[in-house]
Amino acid sequence: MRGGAVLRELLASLWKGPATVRYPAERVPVPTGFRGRIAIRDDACIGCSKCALVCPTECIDMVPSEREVPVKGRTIVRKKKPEVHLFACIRCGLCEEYCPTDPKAIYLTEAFAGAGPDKEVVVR
Amino acid sequence: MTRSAAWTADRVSAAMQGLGTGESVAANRVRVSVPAARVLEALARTRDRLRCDHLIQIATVDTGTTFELHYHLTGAHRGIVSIRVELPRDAPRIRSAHGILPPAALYERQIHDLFGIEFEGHPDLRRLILNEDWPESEYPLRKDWVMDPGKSYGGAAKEVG
Amino acid sequence: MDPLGIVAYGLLFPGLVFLIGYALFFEFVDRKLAARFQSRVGPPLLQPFADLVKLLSKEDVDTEGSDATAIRAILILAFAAVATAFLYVPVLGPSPLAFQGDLVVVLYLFTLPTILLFLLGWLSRNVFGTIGGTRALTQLFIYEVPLFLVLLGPAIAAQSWSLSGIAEAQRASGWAVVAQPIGFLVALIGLQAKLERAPFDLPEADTELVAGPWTELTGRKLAMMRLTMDLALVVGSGLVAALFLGGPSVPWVVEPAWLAAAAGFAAFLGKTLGILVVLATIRSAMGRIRMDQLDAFGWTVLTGAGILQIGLVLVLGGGGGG
Amino acid sequence: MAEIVVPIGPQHPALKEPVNFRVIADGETIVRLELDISYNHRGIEKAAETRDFVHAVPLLERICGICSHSHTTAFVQGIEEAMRVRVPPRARYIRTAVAELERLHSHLLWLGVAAHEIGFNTLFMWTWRDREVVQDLLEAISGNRVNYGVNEVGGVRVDVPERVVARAMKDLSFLGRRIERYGTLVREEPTTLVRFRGVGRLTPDAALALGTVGPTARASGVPYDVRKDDPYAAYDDIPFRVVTQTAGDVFARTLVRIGEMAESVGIVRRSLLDLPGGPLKVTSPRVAPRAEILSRYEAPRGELVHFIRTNNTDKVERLDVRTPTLANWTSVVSSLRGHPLADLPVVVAAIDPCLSCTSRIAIARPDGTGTTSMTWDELRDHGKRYYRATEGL
Repeated sequence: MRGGAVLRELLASLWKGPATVRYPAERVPVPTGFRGRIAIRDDACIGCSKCALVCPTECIDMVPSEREVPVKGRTIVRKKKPEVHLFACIRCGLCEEYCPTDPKAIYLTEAFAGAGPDKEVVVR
Repeated sequence: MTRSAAWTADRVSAAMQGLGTGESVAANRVRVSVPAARVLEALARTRDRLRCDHLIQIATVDTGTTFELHYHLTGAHRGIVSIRVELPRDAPRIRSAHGILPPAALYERQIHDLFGIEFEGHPDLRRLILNEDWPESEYPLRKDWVMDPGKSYGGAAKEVG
Repeated sequence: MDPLGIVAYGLLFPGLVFLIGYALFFEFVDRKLAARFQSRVGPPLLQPFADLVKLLSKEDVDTEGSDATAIRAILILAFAAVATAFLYVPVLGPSPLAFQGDLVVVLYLFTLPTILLFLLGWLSRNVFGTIGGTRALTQLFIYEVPLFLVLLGPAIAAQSWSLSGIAEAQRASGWAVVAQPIGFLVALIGLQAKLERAPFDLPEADTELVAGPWTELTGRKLAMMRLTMDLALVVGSGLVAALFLGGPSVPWVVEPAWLAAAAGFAAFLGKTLGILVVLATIRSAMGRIRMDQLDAFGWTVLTGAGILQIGLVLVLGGGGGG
Repeated sequence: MAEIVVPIGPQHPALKEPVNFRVIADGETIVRLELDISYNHRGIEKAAETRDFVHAVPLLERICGICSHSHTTAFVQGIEEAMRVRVPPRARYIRTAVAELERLHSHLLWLGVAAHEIGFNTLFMWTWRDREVVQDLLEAISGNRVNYGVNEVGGVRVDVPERVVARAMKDLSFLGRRIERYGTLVREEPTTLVRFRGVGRLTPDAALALGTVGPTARASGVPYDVRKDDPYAAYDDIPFRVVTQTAGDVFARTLVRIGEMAESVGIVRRSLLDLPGGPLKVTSPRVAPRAEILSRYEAPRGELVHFIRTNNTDKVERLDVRTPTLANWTSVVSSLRGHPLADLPVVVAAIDPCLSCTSRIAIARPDGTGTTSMTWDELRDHGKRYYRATEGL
């Protein structure tokens, strides 16, 4: 019958049941390497402001912040640290890529949900 | 279909006798600079003698002193011919190529809107890209164009606060 | 039946209240089935009721310059037509209001909403409404002939013009669908076209005409029209069930009267839901055809099959049945 | 019926993107069509001139949501050509894999939208359900479903480890089966056949004359495909077939796109299995020498062109982007003449317009007396006279 394929497909979909992921009850498994919400490791940051320079949307501001941090075996006193306007961040990951520290002082977590009421939220 | 090795500068120069000489600018691309007044002739020759039936793009460059129009064409031979034309910055004018290459009408409308280059013989050079209330004779893609704070450029007013 | 009983029959049980409830349930089954065919979850049971209530509470906008009173009158008329048609559809057993010729009344009342939909589109002074309305009318002319032709088949076979009578006759002569399979198929397709469901949803083709005649309907008006269309779905499947599947009758004899009525009612529910499942499957399996294609399909295939079926009935049936 | 003007769009249930048609219809048949598309012109070309190459890539990625990888690949390949930078083979293979995955989900999206245009919403739901598999795979590879951020000048930023390749193979075989099923579905389903076949027909020379590109042109038998004509990334090393049809109608374009999807599955599988070792990128100079590059790319909708002019700085002097949909608009407007209104969404959807890629307008006016074929100029002059008369320009 000409419409056979359609009918078979209809019944298959009926049999398999809905493909909907009923968020938030069910969650889509987030793959590793997913570029989610940004986070800052204050103790690792050496204040070089590379992240602020590379950010395409310029949503990273360097704010004054004195702190002793280890750099190649020595400890130095850094002068500033990054602050990110969360809702201007497009999660491109360039800041993490250009950050010279290890472990990374600024990195994207795998936090999937990103909505929030306050547009001016700043991540420190 | 490897890259068309046969596509050499002198084949193009032969076809463009008296208009300009072909110079190879990439593995499969030859550029010919022709006087603006004879651009239609150059395009017609490209289409007929060099069998280019597909207009890839009309690129526009504002070099600060002049406007450059680059007509890129290709055909079944997979080679690319770029016809380069220079226009003076004050009243830039050129014949519209829509007669030879119909899609040119579309690209010319965009160039007219953003660069202010006049295309003589174009049937319908009405506003194309910019919003209806964009001030007349302001061409944003020109290097020397600066946003005049006094004027409104249409669209939603800047979000307050 | 004493007058009080008639009123109760009309208003309460197999009448208005039951009809509206059953229509909403029909809409639920239709949407849920279509959803599950499309790997979607689909609405909860009470969603159609919730939609109705929500629409009733929404603002009722009258388009400027349109004849608001006429539009309201049309809506009420359409709703009333379909509701009255249901009175003659046998639900428990033969309908107490049945009379010779109620089949013609049901068919007439059943056609009214489509013509009113055209008027609705025309009066709404909206370009989409006008085009949608004219499409509804053109579509009406196309499927009306084959549909009525085919619906008369069982009537001829059963030698009766009463819907309940025809249903009863099939108790003895067996379901008309056995003798008239083509008629049954054409009836289903015609019903799908009458209710403007895919592949025949041309009047309110959302991809071009926004919502056709429905475009300007809001709030209570939209609620009323949607409910009317749901009622029409119930009445339509009840009609086809009565004519081709023997209506509310069960093949074997059931002794006590009340049990017979209950069995009849169960049969009515089963058959109408069966028809609904078929209609919902068609709706999910098809795209929308164009007006000229509907024209071609309608006049050649549908009408041809209808005439063939009637010819067969006249020749084979030979006034037998009964 | 007098000629009536049916406004369709810019906000319209059929077209998910801001395009406005002023359709002048005589009863049901379309007499004339005026199309206005420039509703979301964002001045990306102007903005690109003020950004260095690192910042330009995220900007260009957002020209279009469905073909974001196309724009960044075309751009970085142009800059790499200007800087004479040799991108390592592993990067070229990953770029090809992501490019074909993008074509896959773009065509699946299109198949669903085309089905929706004719009211066949079930196919829309099925195709978009299966498209999630491609999106999730892209998310696993690049970390994001839409703006993959795979490209940068000199190579790629993401690697495809062994476990992702294994997962990809599983997904690809599932997708292969699904695409094959859609092939039969489209050929068998009566209403799709009836609504697609013979609609919006475009002859080969009309396709060429009107400058159509991509599947729209290939469905009319014009075998142009930048992946073969001007190979980039790893298309030289990976065998694949350019899918063409001859009928040139919406149905032929459907078959071309389904065929291309099958080819894409093959290319992605090949490019991931033969993924060469080695670095992901080379450090490239900050500044690009004075150069003029015409970077071409076969986007899902057709030939995408980035004309890049660099002038010994870290920014482009000029970036002129010609998107595939711009090239296809001319053919839509002229092939819609004489069609019933119901076909407008289908024919428009058939070129798979990507409005965010383009913002252009085209006007075509037949003189309405019969369907004599008018030369392009007559058609335009008629329009000008009529336009001036009615709009009192």
